[in-house]
Amino acid sequence: MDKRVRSLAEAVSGIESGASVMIGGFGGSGAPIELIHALIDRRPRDLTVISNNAGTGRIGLAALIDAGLVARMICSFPRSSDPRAFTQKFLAGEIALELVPQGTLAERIRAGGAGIPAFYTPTAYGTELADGKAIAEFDGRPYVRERWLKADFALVKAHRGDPLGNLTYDKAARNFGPLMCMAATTTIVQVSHLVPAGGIDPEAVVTPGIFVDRVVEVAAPRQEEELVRAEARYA
Amino acid sequence: MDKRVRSLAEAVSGIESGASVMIGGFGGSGAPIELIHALIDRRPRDLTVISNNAGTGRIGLAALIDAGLVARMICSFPRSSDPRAFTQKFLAGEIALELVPQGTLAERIRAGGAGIPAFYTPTAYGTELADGKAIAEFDGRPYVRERWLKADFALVKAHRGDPLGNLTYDKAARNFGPLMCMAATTTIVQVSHLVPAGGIDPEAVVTPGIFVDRVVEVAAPRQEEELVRAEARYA
Amino acid sequence: MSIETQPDRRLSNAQIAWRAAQDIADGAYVNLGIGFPEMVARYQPPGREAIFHTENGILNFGAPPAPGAEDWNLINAGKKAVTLKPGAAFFHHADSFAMVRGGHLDVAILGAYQVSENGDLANWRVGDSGVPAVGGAMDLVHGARQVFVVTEHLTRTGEPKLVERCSFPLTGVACVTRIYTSHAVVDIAGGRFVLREKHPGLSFDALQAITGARLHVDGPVGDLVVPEL
Amino acid sequence: MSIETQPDRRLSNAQIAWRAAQDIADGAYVNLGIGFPEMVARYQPPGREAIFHTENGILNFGAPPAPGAEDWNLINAGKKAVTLKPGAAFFHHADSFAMVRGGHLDVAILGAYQVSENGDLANWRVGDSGVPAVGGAMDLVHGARQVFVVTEHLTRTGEPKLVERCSFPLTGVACVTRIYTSHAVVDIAGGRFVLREKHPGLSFDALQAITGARLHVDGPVGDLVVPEL
Repeated sequence: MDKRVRSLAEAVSGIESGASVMIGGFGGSGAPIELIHALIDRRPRDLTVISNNAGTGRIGLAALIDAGLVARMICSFPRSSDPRAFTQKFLAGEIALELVPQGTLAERIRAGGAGIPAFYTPTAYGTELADGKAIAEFDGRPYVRERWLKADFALVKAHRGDPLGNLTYDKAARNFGPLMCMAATTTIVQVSHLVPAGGIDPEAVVTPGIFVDRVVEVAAPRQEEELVRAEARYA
Repeated sequence: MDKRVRSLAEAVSGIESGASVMIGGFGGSGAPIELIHALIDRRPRDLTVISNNAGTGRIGLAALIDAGLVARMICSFPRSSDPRAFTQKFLAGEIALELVPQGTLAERIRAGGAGIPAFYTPTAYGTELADGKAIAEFDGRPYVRERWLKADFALVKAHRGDPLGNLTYDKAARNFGPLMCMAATTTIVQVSHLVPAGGIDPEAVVTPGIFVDRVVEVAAPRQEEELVRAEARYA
Repeated sequence: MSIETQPDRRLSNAQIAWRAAQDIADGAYVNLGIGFPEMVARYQPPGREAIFHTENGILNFGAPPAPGAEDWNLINAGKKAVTLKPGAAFFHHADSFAMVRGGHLDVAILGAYQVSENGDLANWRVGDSGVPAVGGAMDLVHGARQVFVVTEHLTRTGEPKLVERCSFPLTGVACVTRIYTSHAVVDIAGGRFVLREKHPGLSFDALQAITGARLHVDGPVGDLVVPEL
Repeated sequence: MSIETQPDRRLSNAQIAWRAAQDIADGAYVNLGIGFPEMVARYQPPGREAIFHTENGILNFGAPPAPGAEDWNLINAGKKAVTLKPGAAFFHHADSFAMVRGGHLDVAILGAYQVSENGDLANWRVGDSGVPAVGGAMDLVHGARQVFVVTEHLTRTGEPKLVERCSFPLTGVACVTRIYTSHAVVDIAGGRFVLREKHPGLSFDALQAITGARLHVDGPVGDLVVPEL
């Protein structure tokens, strides 16, 4: 059981046009910049991307969008300090948007990973984001029915990882990572520190390896926030 | 913010007759023996107990049942190496049983803690444990609708705890503990090691303190399995 | 009505935040919305310490770090760098919103475009143009035991923000429990605005005149007195 | 029919477990039911290593510890003490059943009272008396990509366990994918029993005679050959 792959290109192999891809991160924390750039290098088209935000600046998810590779975004907050890439495509009608409340987005992804095809939440009841959704009352209170979210691939950034795919994260960069690992057919993780099997305390494992398919070491990963402040560009 | 209480009696104060009580543990691992015995000392009656098993031997949950304090059990596996206490009450018609598949039990408790009033699962479809439950089809496959489970109190055994209620567990004694902490109005935890705030690495916290109301240190907790092998009795 | 131009009759945002902070109990679990609500953290009364939650997976974070000492993996929901207090915890987004939706937060504090007398909140979108973005607001309003709004009493163009019925898209239905404005403290109770405190420089009638729905009185109305900030 | 008394024509439980173990790929995630299915772990072919999951929150556990060295917080779903292999992980019950229900296990192996030709499984209860107990079986049969049953071909009283329709209470509907018995290996395909291997000492007709539903042949039928164990 060895899920290590040797290169970023190998890590993102098999992601073809039309694929759905979950991308971890909340703002810049947890954004798997190197995996995203390796994906851009492949130039798949018509991607559906599921991610909390829709990118910032000219790198990472924003660069993926800017390259015209994303047909549809499912996210909660497509705004950022520099949202040009998404905003331009959206206002030009070149990218579709499914807007999902953040907690519902997280729970739908978890449901996808946990085999729960639908659940009820109070969130968004009575708002336009519940339009067309089934409503049911429990104990006298109305709830909205939401469906699971799954994807063909997940791109996640973790802190430590072992060859079996066990993972830990760095502080608030954890965010959507553990959920997306559960919900994709093929989960691809870049780790800052690759350690041997047994190198992570079993008590400290955040994502058990069963949820992970490929692990690639990116020893000094770039941080989206810092790249944007430096006005970096994918090129 | 100091959730520490000084005694087991204080820890279980307020649990009155008719209360619903979640009790952590899977077999003997994670069974909060000292909290249960303190609860027996209070002699509340007509309790509803939610726990994976229904006790073993003459201590812990089995002793609670043997004392005639439990009117109703919600559990997945009311059998054990020495199931006399529950078996006798059940066959005498003195205790009601709601049998729930183990994964559904775990998910119902999590749903209670997460504000999800109902969800769909493939588990138990077509079996007698789905009798009377709503069925719905998603993507051509039938699913059973299940409701959340909440309780007035949870009794949980953890390994380390701080005054804010942050917790870690010991190996597979984790099991239902983190879920039950989420789903009870008042969560009461016995910890083997009480540490100062900051004594648990924020990355290693399994149950964040927001889910915990009272923490009591039981420095050398007894282990159910060992007590049963020693034929110990609550007295 | 030129109330906006009379600074002595309205609270600054800092003063609104200060007033809201007085109602947060010691040890309360609190989520502060992005922007204006974040100011509430600065004004915790002496001897009280709330525990702050941020949607992106931290409990018990503290003040911003010194400039240059930011760790961009240690941020709040507004993507601002924060620090940790002793006893902090990290968790993933599903656990974070279990805390929110599951009723584990004592208080959520949000901004508003409009609040209606039955507690409906509109705070995420004002029209159909531009890029819509919702974030965690729709979850927060249905999870916390108390949902506070901090807001100017009037829009910049002088329209009431407390209204009979919201005209902007809703964030949540019947969810707000208390409103702290530049002019008053108002509870939502039984589908009505109930005035609890008003700026002492303002008559009830003057306050009613700048409020878009009837203000009810049910018990004493205190003076909204705050320090210079 | 006296097949049960002819040990040369039936496999022992160890041999059934051995045969099932040959179908587990290297690196597969596997959950073994309590009791007989646990034996499968002993017979992993050389060079292959499955990763075992137990419902109570461990991935990658290993053999039992030496007597006296048990840690009763380190147990499997059968409450037996286990050890850890390098790269193990602990998790809570909701995450554990997310692995099960979410389709992350490659194989679940269970015992059976009855299996019907459409793959229904009955393995948790034989009547209305006594204390019912279900555990995780109903979850496991709907989560794993392959659901294997290991079982005697006949009950102790000589009744077929492979039947047209289960008479005992069901654990799951149309969930079993393959059955390893004391006499044969049978797939469930298209709502039919399809014979893949049979004990070489037994004719097809003799096997059909002790099977409660029609055995179909669809491709070659191999000899069920296993080592002495």
